[in-house]
Amino acid sequence: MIKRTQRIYLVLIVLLIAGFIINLCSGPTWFSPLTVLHPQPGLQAQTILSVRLPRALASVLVGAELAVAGQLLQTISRNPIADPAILGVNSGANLALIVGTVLGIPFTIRARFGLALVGALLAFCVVLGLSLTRNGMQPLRLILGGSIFSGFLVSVAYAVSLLTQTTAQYRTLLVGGFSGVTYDSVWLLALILLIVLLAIVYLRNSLTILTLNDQLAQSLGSKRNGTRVLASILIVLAAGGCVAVAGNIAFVGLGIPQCIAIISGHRFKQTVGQVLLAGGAFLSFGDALAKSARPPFELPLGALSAILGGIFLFAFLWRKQGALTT
Amino acid sequence: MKRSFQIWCTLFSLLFVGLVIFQLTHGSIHLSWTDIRQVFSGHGSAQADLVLLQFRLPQIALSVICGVCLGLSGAILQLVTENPLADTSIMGINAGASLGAVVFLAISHLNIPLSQTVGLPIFAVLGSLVGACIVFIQRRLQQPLQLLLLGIASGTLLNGIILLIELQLDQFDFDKLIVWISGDFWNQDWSYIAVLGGALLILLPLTLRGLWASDILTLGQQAASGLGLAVAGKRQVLLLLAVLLAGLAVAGGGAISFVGLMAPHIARRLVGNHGRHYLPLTALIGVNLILFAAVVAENIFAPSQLPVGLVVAVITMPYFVYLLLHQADQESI
Amino acid sequence: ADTHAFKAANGTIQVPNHPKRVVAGLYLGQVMALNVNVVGSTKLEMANPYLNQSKVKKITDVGTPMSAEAVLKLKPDLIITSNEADTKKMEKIAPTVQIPYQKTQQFTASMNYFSKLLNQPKQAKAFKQSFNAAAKKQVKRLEAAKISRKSSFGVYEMQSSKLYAYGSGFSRGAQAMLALGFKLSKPLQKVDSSAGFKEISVESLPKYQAHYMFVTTSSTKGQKDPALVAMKKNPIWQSLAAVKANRVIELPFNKMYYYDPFATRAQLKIVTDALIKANK
Amino acid sequence: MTQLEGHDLCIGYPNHMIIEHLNIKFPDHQIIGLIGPNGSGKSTLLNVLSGFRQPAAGKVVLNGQPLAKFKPKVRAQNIASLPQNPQAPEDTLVRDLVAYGRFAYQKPLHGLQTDDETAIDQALIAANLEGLATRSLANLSGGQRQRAFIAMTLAQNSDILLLDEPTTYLDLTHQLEILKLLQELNQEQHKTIIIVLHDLNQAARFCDFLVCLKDGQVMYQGRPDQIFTSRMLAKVFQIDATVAPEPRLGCPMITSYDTFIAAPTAAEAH
Amino acid sequence: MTQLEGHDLCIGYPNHMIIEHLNIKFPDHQIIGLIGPNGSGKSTLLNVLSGFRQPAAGKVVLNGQPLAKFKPKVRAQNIASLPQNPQAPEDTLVRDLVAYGRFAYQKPLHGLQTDDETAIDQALIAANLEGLATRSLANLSGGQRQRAFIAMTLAQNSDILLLDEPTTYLDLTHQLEILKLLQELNQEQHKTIIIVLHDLNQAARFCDFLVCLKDGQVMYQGRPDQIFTSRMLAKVFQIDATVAPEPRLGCPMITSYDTFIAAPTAAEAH
Ligand SMILES: Nc1ncnc2c1ncn2[C@@H]1O[C@H](COP(=O)(O)OP(=O)(O)OP(=O)(O)O)[C@@H](O)[C@H]1O
Ligand SMILES: Nc1ncnc2c1ncn2[C@@H]1O[C@H](COP(=O)(O)OP(=O)(O)OP(=O)(O)O)[C@@H](O)[C@H]1O
Ligand SMILES: [Mg+2]
Ligand SMILES: [Mg+2]
Repeated sequence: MIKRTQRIYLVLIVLLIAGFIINLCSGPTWFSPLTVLHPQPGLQAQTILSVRLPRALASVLVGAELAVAGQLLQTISRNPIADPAILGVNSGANLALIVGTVLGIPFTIRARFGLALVGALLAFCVVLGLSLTRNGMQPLRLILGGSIFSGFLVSVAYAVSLLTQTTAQYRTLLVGGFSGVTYDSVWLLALILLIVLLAIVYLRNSLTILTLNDQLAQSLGSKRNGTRVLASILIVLAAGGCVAVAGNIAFVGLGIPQCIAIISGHRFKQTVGQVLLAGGAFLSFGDALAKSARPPFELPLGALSAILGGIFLFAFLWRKQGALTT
Repeated sequence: MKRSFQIWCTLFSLLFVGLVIFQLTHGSIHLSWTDIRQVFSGHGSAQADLVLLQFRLPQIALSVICGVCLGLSGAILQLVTENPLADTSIMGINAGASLGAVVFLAISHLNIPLSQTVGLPIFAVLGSLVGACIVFIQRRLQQPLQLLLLGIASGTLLNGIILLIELQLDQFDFDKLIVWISGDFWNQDWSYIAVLGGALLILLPLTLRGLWASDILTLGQQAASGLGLAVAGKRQVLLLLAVLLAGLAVAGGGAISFVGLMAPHIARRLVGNHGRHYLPLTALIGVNLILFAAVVAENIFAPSQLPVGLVVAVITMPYFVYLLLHQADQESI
Repeated sequence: ADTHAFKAANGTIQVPNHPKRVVAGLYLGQVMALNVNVVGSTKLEMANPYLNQSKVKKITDVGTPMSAEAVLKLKPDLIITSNEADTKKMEKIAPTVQIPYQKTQQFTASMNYFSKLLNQPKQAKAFKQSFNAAAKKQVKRLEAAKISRKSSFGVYEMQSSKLYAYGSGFSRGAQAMLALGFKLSKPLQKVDSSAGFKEISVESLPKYQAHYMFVTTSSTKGQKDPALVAMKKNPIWQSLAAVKANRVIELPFNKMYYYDPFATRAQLKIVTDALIKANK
Repeated sequence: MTQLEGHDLCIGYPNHMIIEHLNIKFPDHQIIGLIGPNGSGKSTLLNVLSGFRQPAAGKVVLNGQPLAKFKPKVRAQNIASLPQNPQAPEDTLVRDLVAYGRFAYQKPLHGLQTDDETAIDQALIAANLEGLATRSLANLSGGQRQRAFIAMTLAQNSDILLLDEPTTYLDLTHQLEILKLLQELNQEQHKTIIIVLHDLNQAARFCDFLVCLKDGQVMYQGRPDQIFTSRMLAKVFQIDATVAPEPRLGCPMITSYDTFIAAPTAAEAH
Repeated sequence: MTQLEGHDLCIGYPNHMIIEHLNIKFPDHQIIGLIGPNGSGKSTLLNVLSGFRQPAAGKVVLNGQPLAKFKPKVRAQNIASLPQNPQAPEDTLVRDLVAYGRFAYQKPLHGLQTDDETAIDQALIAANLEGLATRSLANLSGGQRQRAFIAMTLAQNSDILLLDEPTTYLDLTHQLEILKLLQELNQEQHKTIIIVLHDLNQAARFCDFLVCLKDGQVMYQGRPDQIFTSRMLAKVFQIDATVAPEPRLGCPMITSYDTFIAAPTAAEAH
């Protein structure tokens, strides 16, 4: 078992490094890895340093954060198909950004992050509130309530943009992607990742125990609600940060933890590291594809990952037909 | 329950009549009773004729068609998935129908020999079938939860594709697409309405037949099978009907979500879980919801209008929240 | 008898020879430039600062999207729109022409098109003359300032932190520049002949650079767009020839967005002023 | 004559077979108890007998004809079955629930006919529920609920009844109530009743015939007084039990049981 | 000294009270059986004792202090409880599951310490699971699963164990296995074990003390040989039962039971 786990880690690390390097190399013009290591001083070096490096870093960070946010959500809701995007976090953040646009707030990364965070937090609180019953969080209610509520938020966001004639902005907001990422965003993402990691190390046992049913977890001495609230804050922080930097990128949060679950099981403590690595690797490959498939234009990463994610979910359900019980 | 069924039916019928009267008389142009009478007796002014016969009545007719289709389709989905929160928008059916419509609009530039009046409903229904293809690939519909998850998966996938098309095919209007996705009565020609109405008239008796004794499904698959119901077949038929009804509704009014969710919910709360009672009421409430949303959509920001689907989403949300909170005490959803 | 056939996107329509009451859901400026009486239009169109405000005040807002009944109330004899859903409804009220955006993007083509529709060749000719006169005046100023009109230009816009390159069809000064005799840079001509705009990455800017670069930003109202500020700090941006030589011209979005004849005529002066300022 | 048999049945889930080449005949007009350890395939077998699942091979034969050939409604007129945890909306009225049992006799889009009404009334009387007919399920106790579901299967007027652990979660009072109702039905209406039970004493007391499954195979079958022995209990359940006649009723009964101190010796087990 | 008591407990759901003004003391180091008809409030009471639900009024007292004052981890060090349907991901290894029992002793940022490992090993040995420690739950039988969960609660090293119908759905073999394990724990480690059981004979055999609930009130409590009588069974369960000593073990046992022909007369019931 230990050997197997180590092998998985090794593969994931190699994938992550490969993804990172390929992301650095790809762009409107392909630089060979050697060029990346020893660029000609001047424009080439500056391109790598000021355009590609922050972008590659951001894609790794966003991938890791979305994936771990998804896993946290799946753990606290005990539902394998929970995804921050399904739970209204993204649509809440989007609505806030639309409102910000309408109000004409200048979109510094901090302002974006603040707006996204507030929107995501409010939306998530509503969905969480809807899913709570006397006996704790009901997974199915969480998913369905979330889907419905985020549909509602999308409606409101569109109504707002329709009435204020800002449909063009609404449209560009829909598309997730990393063009124009700066070091400001990278620092923000890194800070979030640091917070999330520290919190996860602190909470790892409590989170692992949440995979048991409520009564059992309680009897083991876990502070279920406290843990859930903390985890929720982490989710909103991570998802909000990602929306602020990269817009909507569907299904990293759902697909990556599920991939890992198929390989390594559902236990939180044992798999969270793998989820982080895999998320980072996936998105750095995905972004490399988005920016180099049809150079010099950018493919919409948000749509790409939704399609990949949808297909993936299909395959996952297909495989797991018998074993799906919540 | 029978009593309350009769009472609520009467009340909602009255509400319907009230809404129709309001809709007929109000708008940018005010029509009096005499105007309306004159139009119906064939002596109306040209303007009153136009307003009544070309704008207001078609809208009401479409509201009725979409309301009935969406309400019943939602009720069927909730029955088959054994989940009171299922809805056409969750099951990927709306996304499929929208995709069908989007594809049709995209290829309509290629001069295909299909008029929009016929082509669009066909594509929307085909799309909804694609969206619900899971239902047909997935032969063993043993676990309702699986069905639900597959629905969500296909919805996400299709929405991703719609997004991609939205962003890639610049030559046609983003705004036009989003009207589809948020729901609006975009074509109010009588010929179009006749096609939809005809289709509904064909589907309704089939639906009635399909839903007869469907209460037995609420007992669970094993018990239903024990009572002599061919469960798998019944579920397939019902799902197919739900998909066709939803496709029809999307062709008429775009992807209006929430009606399919809310109408059966309200109906069941009012008259209980007996299909004989709540299903007819569901259709009636569906019609009322859409009609009310249409009235609001037209008048609240007049002369600007909102898509009907958006208004439905916004006005039913408080009730939805109330519903979830109210049910918080009970074990089930 | 007093109608003529007009080929629009929704088929061949019998249009009155001398429409007296036009509802223009879009293209308000184009219709007004031909001195035709407009009775109804939409908010966004009526916000156009380049139009004769006293005339605009008399126009009724018919809602976005247009409300059929509000239009009917105005008893129009011609309705102009750009989309199919509107067309479906409006056809029942009065002759309705659906005009796709693409037909109206180039100044001269657009003038000719609308002149045919509204049967106003004289008025069109008059407007073109005034436009050419205005262009000539600005060309003289450019010559006086020794600015060569052989240089290429490009139009760029920042939208929600994403950078777009435009062809000539979406105004932002491009029509004015063309009228002054400048040309789009080669790669942008390609964009122009396809979709008309594309999202590009900062990294590929060197490929899409032009001698003069017009930059607008749509995300903020009158404030500095942080995304634009960030781009300006980018070494790739700073390595562009136009940047080094100060030939990047930033213009306010709400002035450059409009593309009707009045706007284009006014933009002649705006871009000339900017060019002269940039060459100081 | 009604006769339910399984011929060479193979039943399984996608990955593994549970029951292989099982041949079984259920005697008519008796209460037949299906007993056996966890996972021995009792529920699986019952689901196949009721026609809910299809066997991978072999067939169930009813009155000499393969069950698969029956139309669902005709099958339901012959076999009524009740799963382990039957569910219905809480606001269903008892009478409406029982009326569902008539589904197999109704024509589409027709209401209840007079003979349906008669059958419903009789089922309510048989299950002792006349007084509760207009109550909703929400207002019933666990035992009454279970009786209402049994009444529903009675309204099916079938000769065969299949029940899977109908007494789980019920207290002793309610268990007794259900089992006595079944006994009455068997005696008065001569129904064939196949029932899964974990309480072996109850099985021995209320059943006329026991089928003991282990690992998907019939290990013992026969009258309780024939097969309900220490030896059988040792072999099937690995317990060291003393069996003696019940003082009042005379049926066999475990009077004392415990685990074996050591593994059962060959002599004890066979 | 550990002592679990309920003072003037009122427990209920929003619309109705289930238990009103209940005072109860659980004797230490004994196996205490909680019996009573369906809906009498057994599970409700257990959930309040374990701290999962809050009483509407009154308090649970542990070692002289109100339970509500305990921090969750400290409470878990004193009381371990196993709900009726414990669930865990299917891929959890038995040893990992048992290790969860040590949660109450772990500090954040620390892994398992040597005393944790010892406790886990002991729990595995006590539950007879040493051989299965590296198997995942998916590969266990129902009885083994239930034992794994019990081992988890054992690793909590608490003096009090609460179990709600731990034998439902299990066959006789597995029921016996679980109950004997509990008996052993009580005898060797002197744990106080409170257990809900529907099988009254098992309750009488394995419990040192019985608490009989009806309608949210304690109707009888005491040693089985004191309270396990025909009269009690008539009053609480309305059955006409004969109680005699179990031949081998001597504990009281229902040797025969039936419904009363008529309602029990006052003389019989009291
Ligand atoms: N849905 C399923 N998928 C795969 N295997 C299953 C499924 N349901 C049951 N099984 C397996 O089939 C075997 C027989 O199960 P079955 O439910 O028929 O046993 P049973 O005799 O009814 O047991 P119990 O006394 O516990 O009810 C068991 O080994 C079980 O693990
Ligand atoms: N979630 C709930 N909401 C409302 N009432 C409930 C709920 N759960 C239980 N009850 C009611 O509380 C009462 C006591 O239930 P409880 O589960 O404690 O009984 P019990 O003694 O454990 O019964 P059983 O032997 O059937 O397990 C019952 O009348 C039951 O209907
Ligand atoms: Mg079973
Ligand atoms: Mg209980």
